[in-house]
Amino acid sequence: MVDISLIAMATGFVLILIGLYGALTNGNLLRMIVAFTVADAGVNLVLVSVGYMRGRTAPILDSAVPAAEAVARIIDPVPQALVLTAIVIGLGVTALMLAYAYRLYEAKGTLDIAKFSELKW
Amino acid sequence: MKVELESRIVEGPEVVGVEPALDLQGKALPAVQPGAYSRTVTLMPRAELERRMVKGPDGVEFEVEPLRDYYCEAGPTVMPAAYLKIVEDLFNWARSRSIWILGFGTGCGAIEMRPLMTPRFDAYRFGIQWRPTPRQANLFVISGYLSVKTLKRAIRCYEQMQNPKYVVGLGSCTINGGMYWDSYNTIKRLDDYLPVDVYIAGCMPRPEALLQGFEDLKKLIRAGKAEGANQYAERFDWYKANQKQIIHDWDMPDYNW
Amino acid sequence: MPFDWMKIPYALLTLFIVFNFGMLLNALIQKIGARVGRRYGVPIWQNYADLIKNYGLRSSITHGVMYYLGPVFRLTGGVGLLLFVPTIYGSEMFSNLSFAGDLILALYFVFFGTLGMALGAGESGHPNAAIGITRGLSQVTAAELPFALAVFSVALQYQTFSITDIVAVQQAGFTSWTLFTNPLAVAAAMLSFLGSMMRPPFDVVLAPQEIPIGPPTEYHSSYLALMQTNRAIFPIAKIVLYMSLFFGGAASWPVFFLKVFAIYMVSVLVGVAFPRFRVEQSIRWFLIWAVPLGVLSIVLV
Amino acid sequence: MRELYARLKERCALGELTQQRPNLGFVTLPREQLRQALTHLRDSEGYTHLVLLTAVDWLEDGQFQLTYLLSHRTQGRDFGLRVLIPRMDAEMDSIHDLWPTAATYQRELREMFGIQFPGSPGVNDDFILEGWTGMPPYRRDFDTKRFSEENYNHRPGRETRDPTTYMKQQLYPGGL
Amino acid sequence: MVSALYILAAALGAAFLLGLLREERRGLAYGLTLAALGFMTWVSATWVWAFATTALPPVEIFTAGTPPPFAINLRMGMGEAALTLLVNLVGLASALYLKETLLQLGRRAMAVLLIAIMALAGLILTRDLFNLFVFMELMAISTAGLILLSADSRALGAGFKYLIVSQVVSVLLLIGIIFAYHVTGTLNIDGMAQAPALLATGIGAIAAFLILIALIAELKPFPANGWALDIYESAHPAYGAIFSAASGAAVIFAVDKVLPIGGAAWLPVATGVGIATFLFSNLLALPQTNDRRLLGYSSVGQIGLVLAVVGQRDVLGEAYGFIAFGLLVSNAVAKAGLFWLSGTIEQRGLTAWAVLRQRPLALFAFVTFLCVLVGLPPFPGFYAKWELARLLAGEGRMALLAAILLGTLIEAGYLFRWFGYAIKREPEAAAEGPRMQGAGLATGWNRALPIAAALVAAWGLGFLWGDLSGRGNLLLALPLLFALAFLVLDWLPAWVKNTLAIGGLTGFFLLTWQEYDPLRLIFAAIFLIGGSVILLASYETKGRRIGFYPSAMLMYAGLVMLIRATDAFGFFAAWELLTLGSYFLILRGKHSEPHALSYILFSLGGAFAILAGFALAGQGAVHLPLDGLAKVAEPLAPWVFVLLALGFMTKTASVGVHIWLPGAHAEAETDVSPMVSGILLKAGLYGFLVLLMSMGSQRLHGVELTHVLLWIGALSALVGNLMAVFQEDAKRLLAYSSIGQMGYALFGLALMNHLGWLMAIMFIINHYVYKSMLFLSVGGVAKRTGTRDMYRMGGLVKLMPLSFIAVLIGIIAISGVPPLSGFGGRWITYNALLDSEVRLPIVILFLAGPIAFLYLFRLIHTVFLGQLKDEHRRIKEAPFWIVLPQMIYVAVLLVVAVVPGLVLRHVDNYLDRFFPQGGLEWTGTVISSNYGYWNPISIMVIVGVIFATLFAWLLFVNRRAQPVKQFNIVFSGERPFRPETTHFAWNFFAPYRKALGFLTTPLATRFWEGITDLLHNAGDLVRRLYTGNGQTYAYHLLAFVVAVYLIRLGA
Repeated sequence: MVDISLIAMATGFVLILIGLYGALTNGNLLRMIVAFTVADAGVNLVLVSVGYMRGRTAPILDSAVPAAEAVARIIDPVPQALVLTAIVIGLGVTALMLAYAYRLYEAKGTLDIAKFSELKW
Repeated sequence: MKVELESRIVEGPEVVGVEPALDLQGKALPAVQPGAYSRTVTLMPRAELERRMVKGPDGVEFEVEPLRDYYCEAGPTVMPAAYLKIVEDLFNWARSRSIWILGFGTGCGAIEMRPLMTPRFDAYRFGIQWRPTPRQANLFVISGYLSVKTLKRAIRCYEQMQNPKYVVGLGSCTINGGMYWDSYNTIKRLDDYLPVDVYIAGCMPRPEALLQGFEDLKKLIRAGKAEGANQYAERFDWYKANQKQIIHDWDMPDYNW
Repeated sequence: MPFDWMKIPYALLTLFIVFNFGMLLNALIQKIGARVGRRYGVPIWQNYADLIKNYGLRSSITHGVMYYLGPVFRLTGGVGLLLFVPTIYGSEMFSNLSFAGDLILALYFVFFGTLGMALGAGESGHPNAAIGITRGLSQVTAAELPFALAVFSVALQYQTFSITDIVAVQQAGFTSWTLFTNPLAVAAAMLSFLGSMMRPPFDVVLAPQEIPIGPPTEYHSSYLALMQTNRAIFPIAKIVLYMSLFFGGAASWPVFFLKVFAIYMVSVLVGVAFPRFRVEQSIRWFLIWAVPLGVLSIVLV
Repeated sequence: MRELYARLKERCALGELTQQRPNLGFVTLPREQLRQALTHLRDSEGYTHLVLLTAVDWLEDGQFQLTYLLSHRTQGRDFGLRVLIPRMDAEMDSIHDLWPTAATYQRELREMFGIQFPGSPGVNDDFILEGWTGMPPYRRDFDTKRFSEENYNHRPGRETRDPTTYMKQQLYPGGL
Repeated sequence: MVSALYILAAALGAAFLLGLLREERRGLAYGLTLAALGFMTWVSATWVWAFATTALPPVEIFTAGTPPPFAINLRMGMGEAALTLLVNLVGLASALYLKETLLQLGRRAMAVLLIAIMALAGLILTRDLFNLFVFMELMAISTAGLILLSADSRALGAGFKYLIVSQVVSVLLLIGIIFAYHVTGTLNIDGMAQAPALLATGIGAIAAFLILIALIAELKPFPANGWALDIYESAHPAYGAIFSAASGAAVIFAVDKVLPIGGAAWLPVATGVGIATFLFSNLLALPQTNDRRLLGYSSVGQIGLVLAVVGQRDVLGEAYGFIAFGLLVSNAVAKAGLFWLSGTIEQRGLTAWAVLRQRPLALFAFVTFLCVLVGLPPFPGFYAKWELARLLAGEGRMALLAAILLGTLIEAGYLFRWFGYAIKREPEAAAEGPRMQGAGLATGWNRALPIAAALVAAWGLGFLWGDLSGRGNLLLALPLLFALAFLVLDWLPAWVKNTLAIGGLTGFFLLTWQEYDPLRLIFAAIFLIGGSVILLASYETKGRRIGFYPSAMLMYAGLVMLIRATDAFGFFAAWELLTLGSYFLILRGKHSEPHALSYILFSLGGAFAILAGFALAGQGAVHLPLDGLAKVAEPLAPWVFVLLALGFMTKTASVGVHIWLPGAHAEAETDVSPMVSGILLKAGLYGFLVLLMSMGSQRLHGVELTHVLLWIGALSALVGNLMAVFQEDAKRLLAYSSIGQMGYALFGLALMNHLGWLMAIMFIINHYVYKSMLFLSVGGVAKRTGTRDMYRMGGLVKLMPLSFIAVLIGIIAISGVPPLSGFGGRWITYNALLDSEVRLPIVILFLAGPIAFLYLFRLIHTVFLGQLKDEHRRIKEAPFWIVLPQMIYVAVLLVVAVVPGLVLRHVDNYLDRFFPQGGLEWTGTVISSNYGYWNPISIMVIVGVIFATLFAWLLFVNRRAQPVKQFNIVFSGERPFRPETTHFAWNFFAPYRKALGFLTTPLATRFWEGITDLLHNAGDLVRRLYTGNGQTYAYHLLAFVVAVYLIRLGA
């Protein structure tokens, strides 16, 4: 039986590739942002899947998982922490990109990335 | 009348009444002449000899007067012979043995000078040779007719030769105009303009005649009688007046050093 | 070093002999040229008459200081060159002032007169003078090269720059002349000699009809006389150099006269037979024909 | 030559053809058509060389006759165009733009005949006569003898002999 | 000491506080921002001070109270402290610089700025990989925010492109981090580095690859760096400063930290990527016309260079920090300064920087930054480069060294071209009416202050690096200090400075002359006393002559330091100093901009060859005494010889590398031409002397290298002389003649025998004297006539007799005609030739000899003889101060002509040390060799007597001569028309051109032009890669990643 973490990881990578492919092939700013969001999701999925251990529980120390047993019962908490941070950061970046896209559209009335190439060479 | 660019000739519209002219046979030409010449020409000084204002590299303007600034203004002086008679005799001997002719053929007579260099006549054996520059020559052979235009050059060349210097007039044209006696443009008497030592008559004189003429010149030199240069200096004003009488556009200093 | 004052009259004696020899020789050369053209030619004393006449001219002009000094430079160059080279081998009397320097001094002193003359002619302001000088200088750069190479080859051969020493080696006999021991160098030098004698085919510098005799076109009277004096001395002085380096030198005056005459005749013979080269033609001629000989001579020596 | 004349006649109003030699002909034409004819001859007929440009003074008719002589180099033919212009205030169009050498001829004609060529380069510069102010000497109403007598010193005693009689006397003193 | 954590805390806290403030309280907000940045700066400064003064070990900071891997830890060490100080300082200064913008945009912008600085500091401090990622994302976000500070609307696009790239990078980084963590079980960088085996294979290797490539991608490697260039071009210059100086430094430090986890295999990758980036960025910068984009290319390149150095850490050992930091701070200081400067300039073209001419101090800052960037002494980059070269050569990594030097040369090319524009060109926008003072410049104290700070920092760091180098601080060298003092004294009138300068030069000579051996004494005398004599002519210039004295004295300082140098470092430093000084001097000429550029390029190229040569010779040894060159062993020695000789040849302008000289010498000012010709050229000969003295002759592939030099010398003599013949410009003629003369001297040295060297020395002395004299004389004439074209002059002999005498004497001396001193040179030459085995080059030398006559005669004839022109009729003699040195030279030439032994005898004796055979004999007045003899006094007397006698005779015969004027010449019966048409001067040697003109085909010029065109066109072509499309940039990035991966696989 295939490990769920592997499935998750594979899905994650597929998402990343889809995301990157989308970002690299779509000229529309919004589509690119969406594509990057997809890729971000994929990354996050991979992150989580790496930290996953079969049969263990979330690394939340509460009554269900006393601190003393934590090491044996919870999954690796670090990726969890990382993924949380990464999600936050991804959110920030996505928001910033959207803001940029908005202002770019305001400036030129288009969302085509190829139109924003005054700076070159 | 329109003045051409850079032209030194200004033409006026004045109509001159023309007297009845004679043609070459002496017959009177028709009195009423359709299309008589109706222009007069005023001579202007040559542009390059005119005074001009010039700006120096430092921005200061000043006047340049070419005839004064570019030419020596001094006149010719009579040059005394050597103090010692014996030295002057030696010099006269050397002068007579070393006659350097200016290579300037003024007219058709120049063609008779060429044979002198050939084996047939070989003037070199008499100490005669040709120099390309008046500075080094001391004999000026006016070889034939002299047009007014050439006279100007001849005067310059003569004045640029060094004292003592000799002039030989070659052919009838230099004596009385010869076959050009009625020409509007050749001089008739060379000795009005330059001090002539020897005339060689003929039209043309043969090389033998030339050699004979040179021998006569040598005798004059040896005898100390060929003082044309000093004569020119002495009677400079007379010569100059004669020259200027026919050279209307005198465009050089009075004496060309 | 104590100076031997007797050298001065001796040197003047040499000068006197060479001057008269040169005057006569020049006339003789003219006469030979005339005879080639089936003319009678000038009298043998013609040059004296010309010289006296020019000194005796009453008037002269001057264009400025350098113009005035030009002929002085020229004649100083000639006289100096003559006196810096020992004329007669083995004779204390006619070793002149050669104590001042060796072959190289003579080689470079040649230019002294040229330079002064060029400056003097330049100050005359006459364009033909400048044109003549440019031609002369241009030609000299190519014409002197084979000579310089030949001289160097000879110096290499004898391992000395002392003219006396070079002559001494050649005095051993007819076959020890450089002409036979180093023929390539002599050939190069003699070709160069043609170029330096201002005779056809290398006389475009003077070109009387084209640029009325070029550099001296403004010179006359006593200036010209000084230059004529130089014309009697300078070629001889130069030939003395050739004679000493290549043709065994001269141990006595008769040999001297003979050899100088013979060497001079080389340029005359060529001169009467060939028409004039343009400057660039003569430069190419020297570079193509004479320089390789010189190069070979220093490589093979 | 006839063909040439015929061809030229199609373009310009020509006078009669005067054929002096098989390879030399002259024709007179109006002044206005000269340039056209010259251009045609030069560019289409091969008469590329301007041999000379000269003038004849027809004093009695009050006209100058200008002759433009052209040459065909390869065929060895010459063709002259003649133009008559009035003597009074004589003026002619310059053709220095067709043949640069024409400028020199025109300069000479200006000096010797007083014919003006406006626009020709240097046409008013001295050519032979430096400082000449009077009537141009080649005009037939110019009296050269009188000019000479008035302007130059003459050496007295000059005789004029008729060469034929003089030589007869010299060679055959006894008479024939 | 305050914990380093407060750096981050202060920024964060202030950013939060800013959020609490009301929008209107902008002044307060701005004060708060400045305070926070000031505090951060202070903290890092205290740390730097602590590390610098005490042997403090690096301090670890555990954020959660536990050591890693259980918590994030930070580290504060010397490097971290210094870099945070740098980042904070740049941040503070930029905040100051941005005053108007920040006040206008309000607290949010300030908060973003604080966050950006905090992120950079964090990037430097953290030792945790994920934390690193977080800081990088913070940096990205804040960067994207700060880009919007710009008024340039195009910045929006640039920001978005950046975000795209940073998204890709973050994907790569995150995946890498998580798998690295997965493999090693830790996120601590040091922890990972300690488990290299885990990261060497399989997933670990890929993880390490992803981490490193992501970080490297942040460094803007070629070609994945189009986005960065767009940012540089469009962002606010203050942000450009941060982006270049701070971000670059922080990320490169991060890479340096993380690199160990990849293991040693990653070092070559870093080097490769770095050097490729360095080379290509500089290449692509060549065709740039936008100043900020140019700076961007340069920044990218410099970071690439540091990355390459990072990759070489394995061989650099202890010097690693010194080198890497040296390069890093050089770039940081210079770029920050330049970006700030660019903010004061309104137009964007390179020529727009000409407005800086209105502010000498700003101009000084500009040139300082350029020198810092190129790594010229006395700045840190110079020391760093020296050490780098030394160590690289010691390890045999010559290819890398060559690449670095080539890149630097290209960089110097476009930077100095830019400087030339700024000094010489008119600003492009000059069309709109008269220019106002300060037009095109936006200044203010808040802008000036950061620039001034960068300026001070540049010099301070120069001093610091000099101290750290352990080689003697250049900034403490007396000559250099003397030269720099003139910077401070520049407000004085010129004559005061001139007196000071002359006093300084002569004084220094008097103080030190006993320390030199005879050879060096000659050079010292030429440099110092000779320099003083030429400086006499400088009294002629009135006013203050801003910039002249510092430049001139810098050159003299370099020259003096050159002869005083005992080791390779000192020699090289002096070489660069004199090059720099002379470059500024040459640049002062009216039309000298392109020539000065080619001069500095050839000189720097030569200098780099010298650097490489010394490095190769030293084989990594810390100190290389100059005479240590003699000990260099066989396989290396010839290469060292070739490199050094190449370097020196650029200075002596030997054929092939001579093309800079004519323009540079001809276009220089009147008194500068003799300096750069008579004096500066001798530096190259001195180099050759040192080289040949210590290394002797070497064989490479069986070719005797001195023979090659012989040929080069002879060909230089020929080509120089021949080119001189065809010049119309008097000063160009003299300049070409210098090439020829230097050829002679080189030939003499390369003969490698006693007399050959003596000849070279003679040429060195003579050339100094007569070339200085001629340049002054011609300069004086040019000053009076207002032209340098000889055909426009003529007939000046009567009006300028003294100048004429100088030229006359000079000509006789050069041409070697007895009795003047030139003859001695020829005499020795012939004897030297006879002494040697050389044959064929002699032919060329002999051919060159008489050609000198041609140009010399042309010089004197067309200027002084012939026909005087209308407009020159009232010309006066050259000014007194220009004539005075000429007369001194005339006297010297006459004295040397009569008693050459005065100098030569000592040199002759001294040379016995090197060549015991073949010296000269000095008996009484006679000088004799093995082959001949020569008596200068006799010659002088004999020639004098003959001349005087004949002159007297002529005077007697010719006493009645009539002086005439210039048109009284026989002119074939005609009268000269005008002087212009009578003066034969133009194309003077037309027949010679017909015969030998083909030899003057400018092959060398074509060759070098071909190379520069090739570089330029290549740069122009390659930069089309950057299409401006953000997506393309992402492709570039992926392609870069894949390419590096494949290369890694292949390796």
